[in-house]
Amino acid sequence: MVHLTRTAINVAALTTATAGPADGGIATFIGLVRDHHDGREVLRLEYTAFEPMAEVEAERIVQEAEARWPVRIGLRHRLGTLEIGDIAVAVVAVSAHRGPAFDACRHVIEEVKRRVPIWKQESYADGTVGWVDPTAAGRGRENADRADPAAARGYG
Amino acid sequence: MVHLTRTAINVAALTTATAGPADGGIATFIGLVRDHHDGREVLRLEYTAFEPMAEVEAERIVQEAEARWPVRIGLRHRLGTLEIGDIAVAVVAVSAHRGPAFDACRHVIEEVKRRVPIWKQESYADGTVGWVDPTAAGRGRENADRADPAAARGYG
Amino acid sequence: MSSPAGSLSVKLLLFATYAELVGRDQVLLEVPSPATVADVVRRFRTSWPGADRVPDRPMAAVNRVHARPETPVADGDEVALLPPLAGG
Amino acid sequence: MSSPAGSLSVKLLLFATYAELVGRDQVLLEVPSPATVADVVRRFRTSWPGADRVPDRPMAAVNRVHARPETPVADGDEVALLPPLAGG
Repeated sequence: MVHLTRTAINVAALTTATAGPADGGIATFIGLVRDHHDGREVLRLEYTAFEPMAEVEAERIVQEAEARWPVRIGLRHRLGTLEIGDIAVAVVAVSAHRGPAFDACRHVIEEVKRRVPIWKQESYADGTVGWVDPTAAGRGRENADRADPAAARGYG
Repeated sequence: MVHLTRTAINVAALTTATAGPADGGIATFIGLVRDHHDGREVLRLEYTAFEPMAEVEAERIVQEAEARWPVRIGLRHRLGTLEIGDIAVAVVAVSAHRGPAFDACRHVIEEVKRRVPIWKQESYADGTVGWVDPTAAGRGRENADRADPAAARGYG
Repeated sequence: MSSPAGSLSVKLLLFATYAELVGRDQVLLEVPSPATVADVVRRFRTSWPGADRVPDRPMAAVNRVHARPETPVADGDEVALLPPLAGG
Repeated sequence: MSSPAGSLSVKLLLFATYAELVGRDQVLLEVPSPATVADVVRRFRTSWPGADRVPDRPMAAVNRVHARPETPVADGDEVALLPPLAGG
């Protein structure tokens, strides 16, 4: 696994591995495990993936961003059991200038959420568990464009 | 000094100090000392500031961002002599969601560049030194809105 | 993989909620040829207990590439039905 | 700080290139009252060797707040002339 990992994500190491002396700007996004979701108290969660496809799709996203902007991308998504405050995902975009770094970083995390086959099961304080559906009612705005990755990429 | 520092910027410590268990997204911008500028090889550089105003203006920018978005902001700008690859500035924006974190992070670094009275003197490989003018010809696009911070804030 | 004349065989992969609905993470299906992703989904939903609770147009991938309902499926293809993604 | 009747006194702070142009980082100026930032700049540019190379409308701050050429200046104010900023 390259972009997927079952061990803690080290953002500093990922940044160092991605940046070079010609780079002036680094935009980073870090996704953390929150202690709440839709009003329920979350204790921990479990990420699972369709691993071979997730790895390939993540690499496609990285290569597309590096072709579209003058950037280099570092991407890691954690799998397995995570506790509150753990890093679930990290995207590092390095460039000579800040504009492309920001644009590419944001694009990559949006595409990861939309296209990489990963699922999240939350364990709640009341002892129940639940699969997270970001497209469900009430969560449509932030995740509206998760719908139909095949259409957006022109498959079919 | 709070937002200004003469010692190395520790992004991980700044992030930890800014984020809490309700935060799901962290957007970070890190500005590094590049080894080139306008085609010239840079060896090192020196940041100076109108320190009391720079500190106050940085805090204004942080408070404006925290009032405009549901975020908390961490901001550090280094002063003194920096070598290639050193971190010159770091902005951390933490939020429950990624959208406001990205928006606020980008806004803060743009405002820092536009409003905080800091100057940069580069030392070149040919032995000369030069004050950097981001508004000079050929660099207008990336820095066009550095002009007139008083007008943008409604002073006068 | 050989199939009866006029039909094709696909391996259907199931994840997360979809796997829980039918109690397994893969099934083998025979469908009349030619077939699309939609044909495979229809066959699955009507032939496995619990599978009717899978949406009739789920997100899907063929051989690890995102696909649409009208994407053609060939004999031996791996078809994955993907519940709403929740990475990141 | 007391000034002659009809005039006011300001402390002008200079940084980076502007400090180098005149060889010092602050000067005291007397200007007729009432006065604006533009009046202070004009007086500075015509009364100090090298100061004519400072732009006639430089970025400026009054008492550590960004100001415009027409911003009024009071007796005892601290006026800073800011070369193009290069932080970040």
